[in-house]
Amino acid sequence: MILVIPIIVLLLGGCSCWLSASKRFVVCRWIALVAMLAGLVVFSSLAMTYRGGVNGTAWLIDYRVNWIPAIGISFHIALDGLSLILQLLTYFLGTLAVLCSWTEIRQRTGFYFFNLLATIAGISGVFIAMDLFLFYFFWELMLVPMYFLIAIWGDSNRRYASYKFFIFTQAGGLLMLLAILALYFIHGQQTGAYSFGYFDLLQTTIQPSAARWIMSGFLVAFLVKLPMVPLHNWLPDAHSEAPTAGSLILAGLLLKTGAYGILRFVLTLFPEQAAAIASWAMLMGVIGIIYGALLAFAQTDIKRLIAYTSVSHMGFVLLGIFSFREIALQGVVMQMLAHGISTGALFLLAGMLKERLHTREINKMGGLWTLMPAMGGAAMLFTMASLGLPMLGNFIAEFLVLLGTFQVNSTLTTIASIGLVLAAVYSLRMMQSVFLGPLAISGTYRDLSLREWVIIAVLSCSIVVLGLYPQPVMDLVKAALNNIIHHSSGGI
Amino acid sequence: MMPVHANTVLIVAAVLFLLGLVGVLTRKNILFMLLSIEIMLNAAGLAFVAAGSKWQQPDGQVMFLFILAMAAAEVSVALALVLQIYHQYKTLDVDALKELRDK
Amino acid sequence: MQQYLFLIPVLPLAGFLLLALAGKTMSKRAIAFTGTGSVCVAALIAILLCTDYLSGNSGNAVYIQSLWQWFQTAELAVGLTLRVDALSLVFIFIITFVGALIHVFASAYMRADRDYARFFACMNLFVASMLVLVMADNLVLLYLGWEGVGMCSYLLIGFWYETAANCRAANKAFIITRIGDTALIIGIFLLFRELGSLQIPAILDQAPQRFSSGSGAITTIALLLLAGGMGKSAQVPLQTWLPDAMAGPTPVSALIHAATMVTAGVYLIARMHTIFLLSPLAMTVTAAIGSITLIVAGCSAMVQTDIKRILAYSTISQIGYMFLALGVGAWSAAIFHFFTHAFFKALLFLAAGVVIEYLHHEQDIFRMGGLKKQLPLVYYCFLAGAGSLAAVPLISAGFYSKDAILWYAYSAAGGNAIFWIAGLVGAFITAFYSARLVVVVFWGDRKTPVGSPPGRTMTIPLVILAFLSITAGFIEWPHNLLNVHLFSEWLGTVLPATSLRGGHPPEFILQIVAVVITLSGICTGYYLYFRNTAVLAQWKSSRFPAAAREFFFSGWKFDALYNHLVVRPFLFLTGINKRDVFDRLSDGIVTFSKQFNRSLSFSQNGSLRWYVAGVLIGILFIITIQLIL
Amino acid sequence: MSELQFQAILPFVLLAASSIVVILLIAFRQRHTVIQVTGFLMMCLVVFTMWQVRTVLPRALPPLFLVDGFAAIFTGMIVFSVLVVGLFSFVYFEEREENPREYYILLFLATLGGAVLTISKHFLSFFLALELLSVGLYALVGYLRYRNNAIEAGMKYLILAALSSAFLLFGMALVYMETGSMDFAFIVQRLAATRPANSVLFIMGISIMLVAVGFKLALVPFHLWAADVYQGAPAPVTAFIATSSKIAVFAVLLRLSQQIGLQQFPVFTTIFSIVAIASMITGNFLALQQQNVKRLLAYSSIAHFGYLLVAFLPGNTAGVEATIFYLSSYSITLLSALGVITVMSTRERDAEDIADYRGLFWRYPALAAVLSIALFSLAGIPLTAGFLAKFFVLAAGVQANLWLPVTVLVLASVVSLYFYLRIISTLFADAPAAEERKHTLHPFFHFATYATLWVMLFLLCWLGVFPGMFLAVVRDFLLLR
Repeated sequence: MILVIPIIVLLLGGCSCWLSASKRFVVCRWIALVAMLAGLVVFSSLAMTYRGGVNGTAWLIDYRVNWIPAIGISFHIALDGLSLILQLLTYFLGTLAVLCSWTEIRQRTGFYFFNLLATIAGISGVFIAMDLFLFYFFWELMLVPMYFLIAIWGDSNRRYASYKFFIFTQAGGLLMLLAILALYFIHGQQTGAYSFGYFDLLQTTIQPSAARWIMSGFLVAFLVKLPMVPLHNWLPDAHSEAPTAGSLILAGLLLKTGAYGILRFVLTLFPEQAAAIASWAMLMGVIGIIYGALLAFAQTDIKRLIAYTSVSHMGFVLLGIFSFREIALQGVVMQMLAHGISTGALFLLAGMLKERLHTREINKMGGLWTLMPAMGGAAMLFTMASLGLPMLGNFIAEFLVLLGTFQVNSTLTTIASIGLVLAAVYSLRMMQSVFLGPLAISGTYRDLSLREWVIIAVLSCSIVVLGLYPQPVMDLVKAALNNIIHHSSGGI
Repeated sequence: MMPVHANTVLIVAAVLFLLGLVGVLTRKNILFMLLSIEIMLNAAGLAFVAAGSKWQQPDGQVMFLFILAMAAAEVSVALALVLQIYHQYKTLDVDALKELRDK
Repeated sequence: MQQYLFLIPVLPLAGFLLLALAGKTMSKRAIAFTGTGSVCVAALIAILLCTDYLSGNSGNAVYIQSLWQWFQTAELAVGLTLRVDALSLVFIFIITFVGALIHVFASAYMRADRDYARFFACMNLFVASMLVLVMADNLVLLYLGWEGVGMCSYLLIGFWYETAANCRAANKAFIITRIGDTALIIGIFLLFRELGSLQIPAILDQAPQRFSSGSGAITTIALLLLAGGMGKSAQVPLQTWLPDAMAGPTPVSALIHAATMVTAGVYLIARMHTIFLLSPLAMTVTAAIGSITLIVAGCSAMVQTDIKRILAYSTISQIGYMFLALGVGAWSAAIFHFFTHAFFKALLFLAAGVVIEYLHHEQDIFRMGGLKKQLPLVYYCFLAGAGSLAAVPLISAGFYSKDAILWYAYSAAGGNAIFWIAGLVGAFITAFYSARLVVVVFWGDRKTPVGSPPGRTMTIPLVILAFLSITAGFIEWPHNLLNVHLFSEWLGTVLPATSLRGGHPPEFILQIVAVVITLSGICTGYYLYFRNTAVLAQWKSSRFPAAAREFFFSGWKFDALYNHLVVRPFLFLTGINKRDVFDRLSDGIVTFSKQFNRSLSFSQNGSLRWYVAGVLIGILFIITIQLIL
Repeated sequence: MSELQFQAILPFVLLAASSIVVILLIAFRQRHTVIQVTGFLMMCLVVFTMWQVRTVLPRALPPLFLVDGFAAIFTGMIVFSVLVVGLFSFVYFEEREENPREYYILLFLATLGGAVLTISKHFLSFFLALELLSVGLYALVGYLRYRNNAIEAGMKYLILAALSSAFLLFGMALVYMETGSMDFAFIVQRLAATRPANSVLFIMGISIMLVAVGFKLALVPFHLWAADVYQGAPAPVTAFIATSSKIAVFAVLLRLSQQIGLQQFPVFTTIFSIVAIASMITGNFLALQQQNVKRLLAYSSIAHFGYLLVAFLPGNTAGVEATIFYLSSYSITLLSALGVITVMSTRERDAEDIADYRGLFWRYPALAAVLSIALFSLAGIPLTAGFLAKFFVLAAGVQANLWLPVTVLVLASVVSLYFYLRIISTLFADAPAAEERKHTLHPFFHFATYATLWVMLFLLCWLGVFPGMFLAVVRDFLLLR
C-alpha cells in the first residue's frame, strides 16, 4: 500500500496544482514540491529499511488488488531493489524538475505542474507495476502529460518534436501491447488461467518461434525508449524542444524506463531468445555509442548535443544488459543513475543558459566562464562526469559495463571503448564553445541564483557520492539483479 | 399460359437491375438518377415475386408491397430535396453538387 | 605512520575543495596560504614517511591503508586502498616536495592573476590526483588518479581560457592522452579477464604463474599498458600535445608537464614491471619507442625558438630516455632519471618563467639575451639546470642518471648497440640545445626592455632546486667510480635488479664516449650560437638545412599528419551526417504518408457519380473475391 | 400476442409512441422546450422499460422479431446515444431560425428504425427498419436546408442510401430465391437441407446485401459518402449518424452473422479482412491532413469501423463482447467530440474548421478537456474508454491469431495519432484573443449541455479505468438468448 501512496499524492497534488493555479500560482509550485518530496521521503525511508535486503527473496514489498478480474487484470505492484533505486531517482529528479521550473514557467503554471506530476506518477508506476496490463497502462500514462509538456511549453519547433516523440513511443508501445496479449493468451491456453500477472507469465513456456516474435514486440517498445540507433530520432528533437524540466525528465527518467523494461521483462520472460540476439543487441549498443558520439560532436544546438550524448550513453546500457553479467548489470544500473544525474544536470545548465541568453546555439556562446564562473564550474564537473571521469558516477557505470562485457565479447567492448575517446571529443568541444574561449556576448548576466545553486549542488554531491561510494546502491540492487540473471540464465 | 421458370424471371430482374445501375451511373440529372434507382428497386421486387412463386409462398409478394411503400416514402423525401436543390442551385445537374469535398 | 597515509592526498584535496567552494571570498593571501600550505604539509608528511621508511626496521616495508570499500560485486572488489612502497615513495616525495616548491614559486608568480583561487584549486587537485595515482593499491584507483591528473592538466593548460588557442591546446592534450588512457583501460579489462583481480600486488604475483613468457595475451596487455603510458608521457606517436600544453602558466608546465604527470607512464610501466618482464616484445617496443622519441623530440628542441617549447621537447626527449631504460630492464635507472629530471626540469621551467615575466611575457629566446648581468641568481640556477640537462660530467645530477641509462642501453639484457647509439645521439642533441639555451638567453646583448626582478618567494625555490639539480645525483654513482648505490638499493625491494648480458665492453669506455659526445655537444652549441653565428646564418639561407629546420620545427610534421589522417576525416564524417541520416528516413515516411493522403484525398472529390462508381467498384471487388475463392 | 411478448416489445412500442407524442405536441402548438423535455423523458422511459423487461427476455415474436439480451444492449446503446443527441440538439437548434420541432419526430422515427434493426431476425423487418432509419436520416441530414450545404449532403446520402437499399433488396431476393426463407435462422437450415453449402446464388446474395451494410457502416470501398454527409449534416445529426445508425446496423450484421454463421464461409472472412484492412488504412490516411474537424471525424470513423471488424472477424463471444464495448465507448467518445462541436457552433456555421479550436483550452477549459479526452480516447490512450476498447479488440484478434489485421490495426493507429495530436495541440496552442459569446438562451440549457458533456467525460474515464461492471452487465445480457 505504501507504494501507491506516492503516486496518489502526485496525482492529487497535480490536480490541486491545476485548480489552485487560477487563484495563486505561487501556491501550486509549493504543492508540487511537497508532493515530490513526500515521495522522496517515502522511498528514502524504504531504502533505509531495506538496505540489507529481505531474506530469501529479491522482492521487498508486494501489493495486489483485483482490478478487472474478468480478464485477469489486477492492480499488482511490487518493489525490489532495482525498482526501489529507480524510484529514488524518479522522485529525486522529480523534485529537481519542480525546482528548476520554479521561475522558468510563467504561463499556465497550474497545468504545467499537473502534467509534470502526472508524468512522474506514470514513471513511478512503470517501475513497480507487476501486472503487464498495469505496466502498459502506466507506460502510456507517462506519455500524455510528457507530450503536453513538450507541446505547450516547448521551444519554437515544439509541435514537430512532440508529435515525433509521441508517435515513436506509441508505435513501440502498441507493438508491446500486441506482444503482451499474445503472451497472455498463450499462457491462458496453457494453464487455463488467464492472467496478466508478471509472476504468472514467468511460468509460461512458449514455442521458440512464437517467443521470438513476442519478444521483439517488447523489445521494440523498450528500444525506442532507450533509445537504440536507429530508433532514436525522436530523442534529439524531443529533448531539445522540451522545457528544461521536460528534458531533465526525458533524459533522466524516461529513457530509463526502456532499460528497466528490458531488464525486467525481456530478459526474464524470454531468456533463450534474449540470449540468441545478445550479440546483435550488443552490436547495436556499440553502434549507438559511436553513432551518438559522432552526431553529438556535429551538433551546434546545445540541447541537441546533449541529447545525442544520451544516445551514446544509453548504448552502454544496451551493451551491458545483453552481456548477462552481474558486473555489467551493476554497471547498467549505475549508468541509469549516473546518466540521469549528469545528463539531467547538463540539461538544467543548458536550460539556465537558454533562460539567460535566449539561444541554444553554441556558436553564439563562448567565454561564459568569465561571466558565470559558478555555472562554468558546474558545467565542467558534469561535462567531466559525462565523459566518464573517475571519481564521478558515470565512470563506475561505464567501467563496470565494459569490464563485464569484455569477458563476453572483447572485440565489441574494445570498439565501445572508442566511445570514451569520442566522449572526450564532444564534451570538450561543448565546454570550449560555451564556457571557454573569448567572450562572445556582451551585457550582464546573473550567475547561479540561490535556487539554481542548490539544485546544482545537490546534483554535484550525488554524482560525486555515486562515484566514490556506490556500494550502497550496488548492495541494494544486487538481489534483484541476481534474480534477473537467475531467470535469464535458466534458458542458457 | 406457359409457366415461367423462376430463374428466367430472375435473369430479367438482374438485367433490369443492371440497367438501373447503369442509369444511376450515366445520368447527370438527379431526377433521372432517382428514376433509375426506382428501376433497381423494382427489379429487386420482381426478383422477390419470382422467388415467392418458386417456393409457392406469398412472402415474395408481401415483400414487393413493402418495397413499393418504402420507395414511395423515399421518393417523397427525395422530391422535397430536389425542389430545394432547384431553388438553391437553379439546376438539377448532379455535378453541381460538389461543394462538399476534400479541398 | 601508516594511519596518516591518507593525509598525503587528502590535504591537497581539502585545499582544492576549500578553494573551489570558497575561493571567491578569500583574500589572495589566504588563497596562497591554503593552496601552498596544503601541499607543503603533505610534503612534510611525505618526508616524515621517507624517514620512517629509512629508519624502518624492514627491508620490505609496505604501508597499506584501506579507506573504504569502493565498490564490490560478485567477482570484483575494489577498495579505496592506499599502498605505499619504495617506488611510490620516490614519486610521492617528488610530487609533494617539488610540488611544494612550485606552489611556493607560483604563489608569487601568479599573484597578479584574476583567477588566483582557481589556479591553486586546480594545482591542489592535481597534486591530490597524482598522489592517488602513485599510491593506488589497485588499477581502478590508479586509473582514477590517472584520469584525474589528465583533467587537471586540461584545466591548467586552458587556465587562460579566454584565448581560443589555449583551449585548443588543452583539448588536444586531453583527447590525445585519452586515447592512451583508453588503451590502458582495455588493458585493465584484459588483465581482469585473465587474472580475475585488479589488485596490483595480486596481479604481479599471479602473472608469472598464469602467463608463459611472451604469450600473446601478456604481450597484448603489456602493449596496451604501454600505450597508456605513451599517451600520458607524450611518447611518439602520441607526443604532439605536450609542446602545445605550454600554453598553460609556467608553474603548471614545471609541475605537470615536466616533473610529475608526464612521468606517470614511467611509473605505470615500472609498477607493472612483472607484466613487461614476461613479454620481451613489449620490452623491446618500449625501448624502441623511447629511443625514437628521444631523438625525434630532441631534434625539434634544437630548432625551437620559444623557450617553453624547447623545454617541452626536451622533456619529451628525457622521458624517452626513461622509456629506453625501462625497455631494456634498467628499472631503477629509469626511476633515477625521473628523480633527477624532476629537479632540473622543474628548475629550468621555473627559471624560464622568471625570465619570461621579467621580459614582459616574451618567450622567444632570440629576443632575450644579456640576462646574465641583470638576473645573476637566476642565471646561475638556470646554468645548474641546463648543465644537469646536458649531463655535464660529475658535477650534475643529470650525468649520473643519464650515464646509467646509456650504460644499460648497451649492456643490459634487453639492450643493444642501436639503443646505445640512439642514446648517444640524444645526448649530443641535449647537450647542444642546453648550451644553445644558456648562450642565447643569458649571454650576448639585451634586446628587450626588462621589468622588476623576482622576489624572494620565487628565488628560494629556484635555489633549492638548483642545489638538488647538482647534488641529487650523488646518491647513485656509476659502478666503476664509487660504490654508492643508495637509490637502486632503495628501489631494490620493489624493482628487480637489472640483469646484464654478456660480452659488453668495459663500462669505462662507454662512459668516456658518452662524456666526449656530451662535451662536444656543448661545444657545438657554444660555437654555433656564440662564437660563430655566421655559420648558422649561412645554413638558414641554404635550402636543405632550412627545410630540415622547418621539418624539425614543426615537430616532424606529426600535427599535419594527424590533421590529414584523423582530424579532417573525422570532421568530414561528422559534418556530412550532422542532420542524422536516420532522421531523413523517418522524414521520408512522413513525406510518403502525406503524399498518400493527398492521393487518397483525390477520391473524395465531392462528385456523386464518382461515389456511385465507388459502390460499383466495391461490388466488382466482392464478386472478384468470390470468383477467386 | 401473449402478454410476455408484449412486455418484451414494450420499449419499442414506447419508442414509436414517442414520435407520435411529439407529433401531437406539435399539433397542440407546444414550445420547443416542452418537446425537448418530453422527448428526454420518453427516452428515459424507454431505457427504464428496457431494464425492467429484461426478466422476460429472450422472447421471440415470430416471424419478424426476436427480443433478446443482445438486442436489449444494442437498443440501450442506441437510445442512450439519441438521448445525448437530443440534449445537444436543443441549444443547437434553438439558436437557428428554422422551426426545430419536427426534428424530434424524425429523430425518434430514425431511432425506432435503429432499435427495430437490433431485434429483427427476418429480411422484412431488416429492410423495413433500415428504411425507417434511412428515410428519417435523409430528412435529418438536410434539415437545416440553407446552411452548410445540408441539401447537398442530404441528396448525396439519399441517392447512395437508396442505391444501397436496392442492392440490399436484390441480395435478399437472391437469398430467398435460393433458400425459400427470409428468416435468418431458417435460411441456413434450408440451405443445408436443399443444397450444398457453397451455393453461388446464396453467397452472391449475401455479399450483395453486405454492400448495404458496408455502406451504412462507411466501410471502404463504400465510404465515400461519409465525409460529405458528416460535414453537411447539422452537428447533432452527424452525431446520430455516427453513433446510433452505425450501432444499429452493426447489431443486425452481428445477428445475421451469428445466425447464418458468416464466419464459416472463407469468402466472407476474406472479404471482411480485406475491407477491415482497407478501412483502417484508408480512413486514417484520409484524415491525416484534414482541416475540417467533422470530415476528420468521418474519416476516423471509417478507420474505427475497420478496427471493429477485426473483433467481428473471429465470430466468437469474446469478439461480440469486444464489439459491444467498442461500440459503446466509441459512441460515447464521438458524442463528446461532436457535443463540443455542437456547443462551439455559432448561428451562422458549424465550428468545423480546425482553426476554430485554436487555444480552446485557455478559453474554455472544460470544452477543450472533453474534446481532448475524446480525441485521446479515439487514439486509444489509456485512462480513456477508447484504450480499453482497442485493447479488447486487439485481444479478440490476437486470440484468433488474426495477425495481419491486428498488425495493420496497430500501425494504422500509430498513423492516426498524428491527426488526433494535431487537433489536440491546436487546442493547447496559444490562443487568439477570445471573443465573447452571447448566450441568448436560458442558462439552464447551457448548464444541461455542459452537464451532459461532463457526464460523457466521466463515462469515458470510468469505462477506461473500471470497465468491470459494464462488462459484467454486458455478459449478463448476452446470456439472455
